[in-house]
Amino acid sequence: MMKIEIRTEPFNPWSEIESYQEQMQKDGQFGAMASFVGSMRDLNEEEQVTEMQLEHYPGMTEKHLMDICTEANKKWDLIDILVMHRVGEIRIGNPIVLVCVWSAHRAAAFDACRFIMEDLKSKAPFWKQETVAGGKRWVEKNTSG
Amino acid sequence: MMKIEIRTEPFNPWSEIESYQEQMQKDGQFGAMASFVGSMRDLNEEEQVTEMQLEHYPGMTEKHLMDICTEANKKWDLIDILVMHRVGEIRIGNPIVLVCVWSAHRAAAFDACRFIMEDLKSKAPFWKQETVAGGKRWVEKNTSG
Amino acid sequence: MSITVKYFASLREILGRSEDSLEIGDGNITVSEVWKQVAGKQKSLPDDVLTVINMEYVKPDAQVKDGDEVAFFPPVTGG
Amino acid sequence: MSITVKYFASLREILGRSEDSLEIGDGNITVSEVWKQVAGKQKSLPDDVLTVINMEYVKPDAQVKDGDEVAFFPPVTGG
Repeated sequence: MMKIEIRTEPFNPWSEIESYQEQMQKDGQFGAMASFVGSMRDLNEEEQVTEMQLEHYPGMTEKHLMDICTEANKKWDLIDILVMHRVGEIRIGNPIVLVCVWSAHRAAAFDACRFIMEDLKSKAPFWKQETVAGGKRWVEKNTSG
Repeated sequence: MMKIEIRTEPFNPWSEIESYQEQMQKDGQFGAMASFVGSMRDLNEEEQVTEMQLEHYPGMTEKHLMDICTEANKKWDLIDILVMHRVGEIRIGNPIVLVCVWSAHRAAAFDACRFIMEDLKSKAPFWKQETVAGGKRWVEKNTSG
Repeated sequence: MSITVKYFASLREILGRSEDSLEIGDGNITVSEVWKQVAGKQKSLPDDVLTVINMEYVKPDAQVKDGDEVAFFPPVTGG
Repeated sequence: MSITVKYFASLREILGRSEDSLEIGDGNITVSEVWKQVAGKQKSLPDDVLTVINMEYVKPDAQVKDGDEVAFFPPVTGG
């Protein structure tokens, strides 16, 4: 099972996880839940960032994230996966990405959560444009995790 | 910064993370948050489990968790850590443990969260006693993650 | 044959458009040849530009077929 | 010297008590010697029992001092 969602408006990762977990109705089956939330910082490459635009390739983004979650489901014994990603205008402190993985035992949840995040950072078609004092600039590259 | 808490009553990990993060007032500083929640399963060693008692060594538990978080703070560049652990009577699906780590970049949050969980599982003085069809039994050993 | 070509992020800004619809007489064309058509004949595909057909990453020498959606974009920076 | 000795989980159940207060004449005693005092002279410390002085893990041959809190317990199973 998995859910992939691209959001154009701010979201609260904690209430998203909570309500997704509720509708799963798998209480007692999962013993482990590993999650990651990436949020917008006010500093990048030693410059103050005031705003950010997140662009994506509609269709390919969802397809790519679905493919990577399917791969994770094959590699590990997972119960469910929730992936959410913001696009549009992001403000400082806003959650950008949420990856949440449920499994019976902890190793699978930890490994799969990180695997999905690393793939998302290196291959999912999203692009950040930051607003700094000198104007707007495209972020050129993600650092490897 | 860090907070360690032993809870005798059920807790909601998502609202705990949310309210802890709010009072941190570090929005814009952390770009990464990795968390782990361990919950009670209804099955262990192929037997149905209906209830669980969690015993701990008061004082040593808090001290040990504090020590391990201090060690994590030395090993990685972290912003904050929240650790919560249940004791007492646990019901199926109840959260047992929450480890949540905030940092500027994702590798530190992922690594530290897992490091703290592995240490907690192997060294923090907690003991589980399960109720199964045949009566109560002490869980003998945690599997390594 | 007819194909759609999409551009994203900085590449979209450099080219000044987000999409092209191309009619190509020759049925034998690779992704990097599509790039030369849209970016100007003398410009070869930059090393860091990612190449996609129908929402799957492909190598620059991948063959494009009638009806394909081709995309070019810079390194991704999501998450 | 006087020490407190604590037992947890299955060990507490086996010994039938959670705590002992000991008065020891000889000032030179190790954790495993404390175990023999509380568990019965002929019983040596089982390999899987964890040993603690003042809430820190120690080896069974660690010296106990006046006022120390010693603890014995089975492998931990939290998380």
